[in-house]
This record gives sequence, structure tokens and C-alpha cells, in this order.
Amino acid sequence: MTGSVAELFFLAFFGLAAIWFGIVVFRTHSMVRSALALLFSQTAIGAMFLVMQAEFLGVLQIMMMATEMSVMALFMVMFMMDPGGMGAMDMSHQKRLSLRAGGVGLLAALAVSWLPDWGPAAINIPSAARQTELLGIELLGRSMFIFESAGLTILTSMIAATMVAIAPRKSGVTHDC
Amino acid sequence: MIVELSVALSIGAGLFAVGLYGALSQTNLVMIMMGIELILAAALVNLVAFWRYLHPDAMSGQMFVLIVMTVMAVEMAVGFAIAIARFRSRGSVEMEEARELKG
Amino acid sequence: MGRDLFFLIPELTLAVTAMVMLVAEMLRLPRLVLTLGLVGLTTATLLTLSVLDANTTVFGGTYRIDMLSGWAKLILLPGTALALLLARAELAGQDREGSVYSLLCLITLGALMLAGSGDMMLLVLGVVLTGLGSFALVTFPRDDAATEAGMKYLVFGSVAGAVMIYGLSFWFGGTGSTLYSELGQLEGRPLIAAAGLVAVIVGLGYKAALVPFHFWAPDAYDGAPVSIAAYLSVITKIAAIFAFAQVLRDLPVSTGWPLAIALVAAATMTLGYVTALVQTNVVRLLAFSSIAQAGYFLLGIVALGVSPLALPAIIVFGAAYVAMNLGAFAVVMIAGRSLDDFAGFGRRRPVIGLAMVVFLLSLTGIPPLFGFVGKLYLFGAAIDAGFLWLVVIAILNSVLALGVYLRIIVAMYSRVEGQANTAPISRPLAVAIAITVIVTLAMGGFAGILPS
Amino acid sequence: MLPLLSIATFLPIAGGLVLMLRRGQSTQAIHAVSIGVTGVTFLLSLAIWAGGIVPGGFAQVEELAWIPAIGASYRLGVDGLNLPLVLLTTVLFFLSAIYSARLKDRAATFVVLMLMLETASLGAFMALDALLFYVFFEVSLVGMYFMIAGWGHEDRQRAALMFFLYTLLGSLPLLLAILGLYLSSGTFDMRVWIDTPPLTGIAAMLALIAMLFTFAIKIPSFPVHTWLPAAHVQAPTVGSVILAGVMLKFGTYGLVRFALQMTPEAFTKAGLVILAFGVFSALYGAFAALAQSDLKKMVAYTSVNHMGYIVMAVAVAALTVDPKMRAVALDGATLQMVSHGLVTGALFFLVGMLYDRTHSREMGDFGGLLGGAPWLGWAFILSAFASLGLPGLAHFPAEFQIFLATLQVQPWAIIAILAIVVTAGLYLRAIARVFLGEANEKWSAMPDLGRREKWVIVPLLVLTILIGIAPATLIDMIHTTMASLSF
Amino acid sequence: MLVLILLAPLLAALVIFALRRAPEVLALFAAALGLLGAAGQMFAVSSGVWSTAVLPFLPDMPIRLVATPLTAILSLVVATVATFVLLYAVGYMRHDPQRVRFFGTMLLFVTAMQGLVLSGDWITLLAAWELIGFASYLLIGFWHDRPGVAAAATRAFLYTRSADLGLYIGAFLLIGVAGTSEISTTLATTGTPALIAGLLLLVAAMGKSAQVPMQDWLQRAMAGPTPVSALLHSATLVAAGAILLIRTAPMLPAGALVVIGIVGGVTAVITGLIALAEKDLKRLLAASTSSQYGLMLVAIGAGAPIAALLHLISHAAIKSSLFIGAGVFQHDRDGTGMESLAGAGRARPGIFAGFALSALALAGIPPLAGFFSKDAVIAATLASPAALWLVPLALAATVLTGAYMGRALRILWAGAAADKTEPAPLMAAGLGALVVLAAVLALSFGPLERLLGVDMAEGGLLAPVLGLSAAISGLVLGWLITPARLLGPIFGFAQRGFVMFGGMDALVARPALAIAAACERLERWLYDLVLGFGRLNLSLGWLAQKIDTKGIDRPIFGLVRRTINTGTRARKLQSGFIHREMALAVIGMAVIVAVLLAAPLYS
Repeated sequence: MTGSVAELFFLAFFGLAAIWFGIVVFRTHSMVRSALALLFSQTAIGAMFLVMQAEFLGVLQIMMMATEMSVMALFMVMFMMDPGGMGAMDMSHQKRLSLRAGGVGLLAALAVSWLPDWGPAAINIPSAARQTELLGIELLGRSMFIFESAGLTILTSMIAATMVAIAPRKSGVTHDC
Repeated sequence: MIVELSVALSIGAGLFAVGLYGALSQTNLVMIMMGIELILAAALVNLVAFWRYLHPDAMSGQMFVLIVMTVMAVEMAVGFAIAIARFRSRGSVEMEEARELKG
Repeated sequence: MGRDLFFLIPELTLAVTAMVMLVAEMLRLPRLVLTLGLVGLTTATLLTLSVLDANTTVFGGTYRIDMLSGWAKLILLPGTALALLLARAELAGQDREGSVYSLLCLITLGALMLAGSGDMMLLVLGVVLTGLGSFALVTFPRDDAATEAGMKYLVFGSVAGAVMIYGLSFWFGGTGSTLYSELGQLEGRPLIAAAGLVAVIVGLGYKAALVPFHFWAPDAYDGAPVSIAAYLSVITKIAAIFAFAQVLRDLPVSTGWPLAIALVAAATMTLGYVTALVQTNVVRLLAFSSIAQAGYFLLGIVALGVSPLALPAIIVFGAAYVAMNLGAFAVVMIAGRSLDDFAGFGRRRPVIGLAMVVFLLSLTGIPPLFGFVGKLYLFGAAIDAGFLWLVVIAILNSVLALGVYLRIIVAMYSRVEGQANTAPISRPLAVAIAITVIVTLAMGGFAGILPS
Repeated sequence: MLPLLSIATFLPIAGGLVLMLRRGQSTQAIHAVSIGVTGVTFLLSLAIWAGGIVPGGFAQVEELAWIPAIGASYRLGVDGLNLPLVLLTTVLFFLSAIYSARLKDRAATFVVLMLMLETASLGAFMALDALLFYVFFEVSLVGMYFMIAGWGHEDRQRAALMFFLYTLLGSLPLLLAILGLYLSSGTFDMRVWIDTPPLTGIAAMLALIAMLFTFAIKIPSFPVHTWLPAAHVQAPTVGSVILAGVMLKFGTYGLVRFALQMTPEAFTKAGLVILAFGVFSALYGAFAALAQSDLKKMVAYTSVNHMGYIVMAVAVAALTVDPKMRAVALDGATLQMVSHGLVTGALFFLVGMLYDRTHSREMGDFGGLLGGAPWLGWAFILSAFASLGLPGLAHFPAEFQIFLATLQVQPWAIIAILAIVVTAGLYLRAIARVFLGEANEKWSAMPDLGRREKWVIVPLLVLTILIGIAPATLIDMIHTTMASLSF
Repeated sequence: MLVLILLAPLLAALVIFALRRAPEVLALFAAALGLLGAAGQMFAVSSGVWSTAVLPFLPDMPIRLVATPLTAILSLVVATVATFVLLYAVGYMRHDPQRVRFFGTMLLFVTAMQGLVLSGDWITLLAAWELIGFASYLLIGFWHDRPGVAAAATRAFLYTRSADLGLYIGAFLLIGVAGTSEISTTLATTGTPALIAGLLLLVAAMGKSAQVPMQDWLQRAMAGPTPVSALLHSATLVAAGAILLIRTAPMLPAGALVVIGIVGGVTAVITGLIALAEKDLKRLLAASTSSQYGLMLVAIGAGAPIAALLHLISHAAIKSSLFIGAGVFQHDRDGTGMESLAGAGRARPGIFAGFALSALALAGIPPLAGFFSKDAVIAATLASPAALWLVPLALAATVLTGAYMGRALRILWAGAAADKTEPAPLMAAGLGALVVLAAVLALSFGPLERLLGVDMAEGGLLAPVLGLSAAISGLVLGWLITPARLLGPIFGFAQRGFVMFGGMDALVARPALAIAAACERLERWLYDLVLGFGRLNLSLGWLAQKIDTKGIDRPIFGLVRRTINTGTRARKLQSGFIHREMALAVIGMAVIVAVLLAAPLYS
């Protein structure tokens, strides 16, 4: 099963890359670099999806994350006192506790990942085209309500974001009730 | 024991741990949101792995991935909106400064 | 499909209402937005009656039309209407007032999704939808306090949501499905069940403000407008509790969730009231009180599947809680946020003062008020399920609760010489208080119309 | 047939609602309404009495679905245990309404509270549904809290709080017990629980302990009685009268109705302990009263003593196997409840009247008042002697039966009879200090009872004497029920 | 008849209270009516018609009034004495503004006493017994605004009530054993219950009849008006004790009888000594009352209740006339101290003659009534199995009776008749009638014995001789020798009423008050304890500081402080730092995970 070995290798490779860039996100002192690291991490994950033959999802992930991270980088520049990281300031606190929490989380997650018997592996995977077709059926059938709900969620987030982000008018007329 | 699944899940676990660490340790709202993104990414990895190696016929797995991606996006949107509002009000999005409300 | 849509009429009505409200908001007609919202919510409530007796699922089991979701509509829709009235009283004339109303309706839609969810994806979307809307509402005043509250709420909520999603992914791995109804497969696979369960406890626990995921609540309520705090303390909390019930109904008991929930319940009640004892800000006091009340809800959750009283208990207490907590917050809008503002309040405004007494006594659980009926069901369910110790803790906490609420009552009737405040109370507020007080008073006697 | 029981129960609160809705009336009109409503309620209770009772069950039952989902209904009915208490309640509230007719401080609210308390009391006594009973029980608590907190004396807030906490903490175990009974029977119908006690064994014992805790606080029995003197001293006169005259009876009524009738086995097992508590309470109350120099506090402590006798009687009834003695004990206990209501009510009224005039309750401040205020003095003397159990007055037949049964069943417990000497001593001392001896110049201008006050006191004294010399009418009714109790 | 006897005084009392005028006429009318009724009933009974009246009271325990020879005789005695005392009282109370209350209460008193003697069941007896106590409380405390009166009344009631416990328990015991409250049935009780009940009844009788050691209250009870004393000592309150024992005598077993006899004998002697040492005429008479009732108890103890009854009857007439006489002198001299009364008899020779006649009758000089009744008592002691104890005691009491009466007569006669006083015809009439009774009552003894169906054992000459010699020697001693010399070392002791160990006050009252104080301390402690909980719930933020500033340092507040501290500490968890709070949430999550993983252990 050479295919399987290759799959395993690439899976591990992109996975480790994702984790590595994830770590970099919090290790660098530059916001912009953090954003870029996150972008690489997410792209690596997208690559993992491709390795796992979920092509639609992989492409979607890479595209979405690219746009998202560029927006994020923009915000970095806006909101950071020192976006370039020149002052080498520390942007973290309670590191030890957080490390421990992360460690415990890691152990717990690994335990849940390894210890249970996940059952037999699946052999046949639908082809990419079939997947998309099935996803469409799923989307318009059983999951239609969920899909619509997701739409509502996006709508809500749009209204919420605009309501909060747009500066209030300076009229300052308030009625006391 | 499926090796690939284990590897994928371990990578998910790693991403989760890093994300958790980030969410807890960062002082800046935007950085915390990056941590959240990583946790969600971990969930994505898990979901795709489960779909791929255990339940390839259950398209709800892929559906779930789509939903989670949506969640990532909208959370970013609202998060940044709130960050803007905060920045406008206080000139900073440092969490350390946000402790007027307590007790 | 047509059949499915018929069962979704209330939700669809609400969704359409929200869209129409948005349009009206774009026209900058806040009064119209409000009217539309009230009309839509009322219509949706009435339409609910047609599907109340149904016990089915739609869209392949992803959404449940059962007693819980039916009553959730009957409780949350009018509750939202009341919250609209409160918000109108507080925010009238402010910029983007209409957005608040439409957001409230959209969040309620998310709450209904939670309460009827039969699928993990819907659970995730419900949590996120209600969460995002809530973050924005809390931040609405955009001053220091509000943005701080919103930021904290956002961080806490997003992290909790993300952890929940990560945990839920294991349930998908374990069952190969995102439906709750498949959770029975986890029997005998404790690790997987526990992973998802912890995730659900985190996600919904944060939503319902259960200890130890309650930290955001006092700050968020404090920073937010009072009417928004009232809404958040009621609608999303109840939705989360109902969602809890939907999930745990299908989870095998052997995973040990009842004890875990019971412990959370005990901690929630106790910590909520103990901390409320030393609060001097009434909004924070009510925040901690609503944390404690969430603990009482869990008495019904632990009895799920064992006691036939469990579901009615959650529903009845939910209805009671909406009325009394909204009412209490409404009075806070009149009196002020500080405990000092309440000194002599009962003498300045005897009628509103009396209403506040009714709300607080109902929150304490004094019969024949509605809150008592709810607690009665809850205690009964928990005893039935063998959680006598938890009920004893709940009862001890009721005494603590008395201390908490009596502090307000005592302050209200202390002799502070002050001018009788004759400023008229705005009409929406008066209507809201009247409705809540009537419900709180009368439903004790007409509890018969509640579900069995 | 009119639903007399419901009308009697809800008429007072309906009157209260009318007063609440039509604000801004003159004080006189308010009191006229209150006297009228309580008076009509009293007449209604007489009509209920005329309706009669039946042996071995409840009469004049009224039933209405309330929460069908959990088997809770609105059920009222009377038997020989609660009908005397209903009569007592309506009498005392009627007289309280007359007494408070001069009150001007927030009269409307006070009257509404009083009427609410009457509804709660009547409802609690007549309820045949445990949930309904609990509801009325708690409502009375709230009403009394506000009455003490709003119209009490100097330290009223604290006393009110103490009262509230104590009794609320006390009533929650009752809720547990009620739930326990409900869950094992599927209904809240007290008749079902009485006919076939649903709990057995350890569950019954736990339920009994919970109920005893509740009722011991309400009765109040040593050592959970300390709220009583505090509450009484601070409460307004009408509050004290209602509290001592009516609300303490919830405890003893519950002791018989709930503890004894619904968990008879467990009660019999715990009988000796309960008896010991009763005996100790009776003695302790008497001695504690002896130590008081505050008249009101003294009267309050004698309640502990008198209610202790009732606890004894109920315990004795549970312990005996002789149905005749059981009937004697329970007859005595029930009659004692009525007597205590009348006599202690009169005493609190009188102490209140004295306080109205002098703003003091301290025995040492007085002396020789009998000369200047013979009505007040003689009324007090008569009530005091009634309270210490003089034959021909209300307490005698009751205490006679209680002690008679006690000696037959548990001879050692007769030691409680010592308390009748102690109460005699303390009342005589109080009379001697306050009313006898050389007249204190300070009070030489003190007026005697006015017409309104006589209207309050004289009926109570007449009833006290009537029950003392001819208890038969009342006790025959009580006996009808008690003799047909089955265990 | 039964009803008439009771209702006449009762209704009259109510009418008097209601009308508030003409109390004298109504009282006398009622008393006469009552007397008529009693006489009629006596007649009926003597012709063999016994009657019973039943009134409903408690279930299965109605009120029962019975007319048997014994009760009819006693009723007649009560009615007679009451009538004449009331006659006297009309004069005595002529100027008192509170006449209405006086006569009303007196009539109630008579009603209660009639109820007692006629009672056919224990409840009635008990009720009447207590009501007598109540009425006497009111009467002793009649002049309530005078110093010391309230205390005297209180003491009288408390003493008798304490002893009443015996009657209560005894009655409960008898009712329980017999299953009915009817006295005649319960008298069939035998064995241990009878012994216990007998002793308990003795306790009650000791209290009412002022027997040692509960004799003290009677002398203090002189605080009331004289007619009250006259009635109280002769045929009502004090007599009740003896009447109780006489009525229950058929039930009393030998053991109880011995105790009764000894108690009576000891009382007769000790109170005789007290009487001899008294400095006050009325108090002397009071002590003498105790002594005479002691003699009656001796008779009962000797197994001859009929002798006790005879002595009770003659004593009723004698003692009421003595008191009435003393009351006249008291009116004259405004006091009853021996010094102030010196020579009072000379001023009113008529009254003194009556007084002297009664005194001699009490001492037991033939042919007055007292001689015969005392003779019967001594004869009974001689025939008793416990004669060894009882005879000396009875004789000593007789000597003492003579002695103190002799002393009283001498003092009344010896001084100078200072003033001439206005005539008191009504008082004299009452006195006269009673003295006549005291003198000639003996004539009725024979018929009475026949009526009761008892034949007094003829004790030969021994009893009369012993009695008479004792009486005469007593009289002579009393007339000639002052009590201080007569009594020698015990004089002072007797004067203080033989108070031992601080008397009842120290033995009963003070311990009772000490218990009360202890209860009060416990009460405070409990109150603080509960208040602690109360405060805990009122724990406004300022409370902790308030506790500190006020410096209240009681352990209970520790608990309060702890809870508030808990609240404050819990509040600190809400640090405002979202990252800390999230860390706490993560820790909580870990705990939940632990609980869930432990699930197999408990589910």
C-alpha cells in the first residue's frame, strides 16, 4: 500500500507544519508575522484536507483562510501599538498556567484520540466529483434547515458587526425613559 | 488502530493545545482570536479525519466542516467589529486594560 | 418537505419578521421596527399553538418539533416581545435602535434552534448565532464599560464555543453521524462520550452561565444596557438549558453525566448566591442570582429520562423564570443599578415596589407565585430521580436566596426621606411590568395549563 | 349549594383587592370594609359550622382541578380538627379588624395584609391538598413578615427577618416531605394520604423528621422557638394576636394532620422522643416566661408552654393503643388549640391596649392599675387565670384531657403538670406587679378601655368562659372526628 | 334542688355584677334561697330520695352533681354558714365602695363550694376545687391597693395550686383505673393505685387545709376582709381538704390512713404552738384553723371519717363565729394585734360573750358542740390501730387549743375598755346565729350519724374524760401563763411559724426562679445563635465592619464572618481579568472530566 505510506507521510508533514506555524503565531513578537504564520498554518491544514481526499474542503479552506488572514493582518496594523514587533514587547501573560492548560489539553485530546477503539477503517472513498454531488444532496436534503440556519447566522453576524463597528452618530440625542 | 487516523487526530490535538495556550496567554484580543482559530482548525482536522477514515459515507461530516468554517468566518467578523468599537473607545484592545467590571 | 415546512411555521414567521424589520431599519423607522417585531412575535406565538401537540422531527431528525421546542416557542417568543418593550423603554431614540430589535429577534431565532436542535451542527450554529448577536448587543452603547463587557463576553464565548466544537468532533467520530439520536452508540465508550459531553457542558454551560463558565455573565450584564442584560439572562439561558435537555435525553446515563451535572448544579447555586450576597450593584446581584437560578434548572436536567416530571419541570420553571427575571430587571431600569438607589424605593413608588417584591419573592420560591410552582416541579423531579442530596442543597440555597433578595426588599422599605418620584414611567415599561407581574402572580393558580 | 368554604376563604382577599384597586379612600372607609369583610367571613364560618361534619372523613368538600399534570387540585373540606380552628380564625380576625380600626399609618396596606393573612389562614386550615396547604402556609409567612416589618416596634426589621428566615427554613423540609409523599402516591390529595399512608419504613421516618422540623418551628417547640418572643415583642398587636392565635396553630394542626395522620407508623416509633420534646417545651416555656419582666414576652413564652401540651397530647395519642385514650388526647389537643387562640389573643390585645396607653410593657413600670382601669385589669386577670388553666375557663377542659391521657399512657410525662404551677406563679406575679398594689402616680390619668376595645375584649372573654363551662358543643364535634380516626 | 343550691348564688352573683346595685339584698336573698334549697334537699335525702344531675361537659365525662346524705349535710353546712356570714358582712362592709364586687365574689365563692361538696365526678370536684382557690384569691386580694395584700393573695393561690397537682394526678389515676370519672365508682379502687391516689389526694388536702408544711399561706391570708376569713376558714376553702378526704375515705387503704393521721396530728400540734405564740388575733385564729383541720385528718387517719365530719361541722360554726367576733373587735380598734385588742371585749360584752362561748366550744367544753365532736375524734384515735401515735398528738392538740383560746379570751378581757362604740346589729345578728349553732349543733349529731348509717363506737368514758381534762388544763394554762413562759425555748421558733430551711420560699420559689433564670440564659444564647444566622442573611457589605466596630466578640459571629468571607472570596474569583477567569473555567472543566471519567466507579 504505497499510496497509504505516501498519504501518511504527507499527512504528517503538513500536520507538523500546521502545528509549527501555530506555535510561531504565539512566539513571534510581530503581529504581522503572527498573522502570516496563522495563514501558513491554515494553508497547511488545507493541504492536509487535500491529502485526505477532501478536495472541495481543502480548496475552500485555503481560499477562505487567505482572505481572512489578509483582513487580519490589516487589523493588526490598525490595532497594535507595535505592529512590526520592533520593540520586542511581550504580548502574553500567565504563560506558565497557559502552558500547563495547553499541556493538559494536549494530553486529554491525545488520550481521546488514541485510547478508544475507533472501529474498522473505511476502505472506499467516494471520488471528488461524487463527494461534491453527495454534499449537494446532503445540503439540499437533510441539512437544508442547518444550511439555512448558517445563512441566518451569517446575516446576524453582518448586522451585529455593522451595528457595533459603525461609529454612533454624534448627535447624542438620548431620550430618558 | 488506524495509523493515519491517529496521526491526524494527534495533529488536531496539537493544534488544539496550541490554540488553548494562545487563548489563555495572549493579552491582545486579536491574538486571542488567532488562538480560537487554531482550536477551530483542530476541530476541522478531526472532522475531516473522521470522515475520511471512519465514515466516508456520512456527508454530514463534510457538512459539519462547512459549518465550522462558517463559524470561523463569522466569529472573526464580529470579533473585529467589537475590536473596532473597543479601539474607538479606548484606543487599545488589550485585555489587561479591561478590568473596570469585576467583583 | 411541505410537511416539514408546516411544522416550521413559527420559526419561518419569525425569520420573515426579522427580515422585514431589517428593511424597516434601513428606512430608519425604529417605531415601525418595534411594531413589526411585536406583531411578528405575537403571530409566531399564536401559530405555535397549532404545532404544540406535535411530537415529531423535521429534516431527517435535525430539528425536533416536540414538547420542549413547542414550549420553548411559547416561552421565548413572548419573552422576546417583553424584552423588546424593555429595550424600547431604554434605548428609544438612540442610533441604530432598530438594529437592536431585529438582532433580538434573530437571536431568539437562534435560541429556538438551540431549544429544538436534534443535530450537533444546529447546536453549534445556535450557540454561535445567539453568541454573536449577544456580543454585539452588549457592546451596543459602545462606551468603555460596554466595549469591555463585549470584549470579555466575546473572548469567553468564542473560546467556549471553539472548545465545544472540537469536543463535538469526537462524537461525530464515534457515531458517524451528527444526530443526537445516534448518541446511543456511545454506550460503553466512555472516553468518546466524555469528550463530547465536556464540550457540551462547556459550550452550553457558558451560554447558560453555569459555574465555572459563568464569569462573563456579571460583567456582560453590568456593561450592557439593563434591557439587554434582562434579555440575555433569560432567553439565551433558557435556550441553552433546553438544548442541554435535548442532548442529554439521548446520551446514555452510563456515561455518568447526571452526577457531573448535579455537581455543576450544586456549585452553580451555591456560588451564585454566596457571591450575590456581597454585591452592591443590583444588576450584578441579579446576574449572580440568575447564575444561581440556572443551577436550579439543572435539577430538572439530572432527572431527565428517569422522572416524568423532568421535562415539565424545566418548562414550567423556564416560563416562571422569564416572567420574574424580566420583571425584576424592568424594575431595575426604573430604580437604578445601585442598591442605594433602592433605598426607600418601595415608599416612593408603591405599586412598582410591590411588583418588585412579587418578583423577588417569586425568585426566592415563595408560593403561590410562579417561581414556586417551577421549583416544586424541579424538586419533585430531582427527588424522583434519587438526587435528594441535591434538593437539600437547593433548599439550603433557597434560604441563602432569601438573604440575597431580602436585601433589596429591606432596602426598598427602609425609611429614607426623599421626594416621591412622580416622573411617569414610559408606557412600554409599564406594560412589560404589568404583564410579568400578572403572569408571576396568576400562573401559580393556573399552573394547570402547563404541560404534563 | 354555595361553595361556602371557598367563599369564606377568598372573601377577605377579595375585599383586600377592592381596597387596593380603589386607592385614596378615607381611613374610616377602609376600616369599615375590613370590619365588614371579616364580619361576613365570621358569619360564613358559622354557616359552615351549621353545615356540620361527618365522622371518619371530610365534609362539605369542594374540589376543582388546579394542576392536573401532577395531581394537584384545589380541594377544601372540614372535619372536627380544622373546623374549630376555622371558627377561631374568623373570630380573631374579626376582632383584630375592630381593634385596628383606629390605625392611621398606611391603613389600607395594613388592612390588605390582614385580609390576606385571613385568607391564608383559612386556606391552610381547610386545604385538603398538600400543595394548596403549603401555598397558604407560605403566603401567611410573607404577610406576617410585612406586617411585622412595616408596623412593628423599634427593632422590627431584625425580628421580621428572623421570623421569616426561621419559618422559611422550617417550611422547606415540609416541602420535601410533601414531595416525598406525592412521589410515592402520585397525588397531592391529603385524603388519600390519610386513608392509606403512602410511605413506610425509613422513608416515612425521614418524611416525619422533615415535617416535625417544620411544625416544631411553627408551634414553636424547644429549641427552635426563639423566633417567637423576638417576633412577638416587635410585632404590632394585631400581628401578635394573629401570630399567636392563629398561625401557631398551623404547627399543631400540621402535627396532627400531616405528621400523625400521614406517617402514623413512624410517628408511633418516634412518639417517645416527641413526647419528651413536648414535655420539655412545656416546662421550659413556663420557666422562661417566669424569667421575663416584659409582659408581651412573658405571654409569648407561655405560648411555648401551652403549645408544648399539645405536642404532648399528640405524642400520647400516637403512643397509646387504647382508642378511647387516643380520642381523649386528641380532643384535648384540638380544644387546647382553640382555647390558646382565644386566651392568648385576649392577652395580647390587652397588653397592646396597655402599651397604647403607656408605651411600656415592662412590669416594673406599672402598679395598682386595677383601681384606675378596672375593665383592663379585670379582663387581664380573667384572661390570665384562663391561661393558667382555671376551671370554668377555656384551657381547663383541654388541659384536663391532655393530662388525663398523658398519665394513662406515659405516667412519667405527667411531670409537665408542674408547669401549671409555674404559669400560675408567673401570671399572679404579673397581675400583682401591674394591677395590684399601690397605684403608680404616673398612670393615674390613664383611661380605661374604650367602647371599641370592649367590643374586642368582651367577646373573647365570653367565649373563654363559654368554652370553659360548656365545651360540649365544640368538643362533641371534635370528638366525632377524633373517635373515628383509624390508624 | 341541686340546681337551686348552685344557681341561686351564681345567678345572684351575675345579677349583682350586671346591675351593680343593691348587692346586699340580692346576696342575702340568694343565700337564703340556697339555704332553703339545701334544707329541702336535706329533707329529701333524709327521706330516702337521692338525686343526681348530669350536665354535658367532655365526651363520656359529663358534669355530675349528686345528693347523698354526706353531700347534703355538707351542702347544708355550707349554705348555713354562708348565709350568716353574709348577714354579718352586710354590716361589716357597709361603708366599702366596692361592695358590689365583694358580694358578687362571695356568692361565686359559695357557688364553687357548693359545687365541690355536691360534685359527683372528679372533673366537677377538681373544677370547683380550683374555683374556690380562685375566688379566695380574689377575696383575699379584695383590698388590692393595700400593701402586702397582693402578695398574700398570690401566696394563697400558689400554695394551694401547687398542692392541687396532687388532686389532678390522683384524679387522673383514679379515672384511668376505673374508666369513668364518677367518684362513687372510683372509690372501689383498691391496691397500689388506691394507695398512690390516696397519698396524692392527701397532698392536695394538705395544701387546701393548710397542713404542715404548707400551713404558712393561711395565716397570711388574713389580709382579706373578715367575712372572707370567716367563710374561708369555716366551711369553704380550708374545709375542702378535709371534705375531700372524708369523701374518699372508703377508698383509702391502711397505709394512706396512717400517713394522713400523722400529718394531721403533727399539724394539729405544730400549728397549735404557732397559734399560742401568735401576736395577732386573726392570725391566731388562722393557725388554730390549721390545727383543727389537723385533728380532722387525725380522725380520718384513725378510720373514723364521721368523727372528722362532725368536727368539721362544729368547727364551721365555731370558727365562723370566732372570726366574726374578731372582726367586730377589729372594726372597733382598727387592727387585730393583741396589744391593740386588749380589753376590746369589755367594750362589747355581748359580742365578747358570743366570742367566748365559741372559744369554749372550740376548746371542747361541754355541752357545746366542740366537746362532742372532739370527743368523737379522741374516741376514734383510741380505737385506731395507730393509737400509739395519734392519741398523744390529739391530746396535745386539745391542750394547745385550750391554751391559745384561753390566752385570747384573757387578752380581750384583761385590758381597759377605752371607748364605747356604736351598735352593729347586723353583725351581731350574724354572730348570734352562728354562736347559737356552735352551742347547740351537738343535738344534730345523733340524727346525722343515723342518716349516714354509721354508728359511732361508744368509747366509754375514757375519751370524754381525757378530752375534757386536756381542754380545761389548756384553758387554765392559757389564761394564767404567758406563751413565752409556756413554750420556753421554742417560743421564738413558733412565732416565726416554724420556718425551716428558709421555708417554702427557699425550698420552692427560689429554685423555681433559678430555673427560670437559667432558661433565660439559655434563651439568650439560643437567640444569639439564631440571630447570627439572621445577620448572616442580612449580611450587607457593611456588616463585617459593623461587627468589628461594635466589638461584639462572640463565637457565633465567627460563623457569620466566615460566610461573608466566603462571599467576598467568591467575589474575588470574579477578578475582571478574563484570562484568569478562563483559566478557572479550564480547571473546572478538568474537574468535570475527572468526574466523568470516574463514572464507572459509581454508576
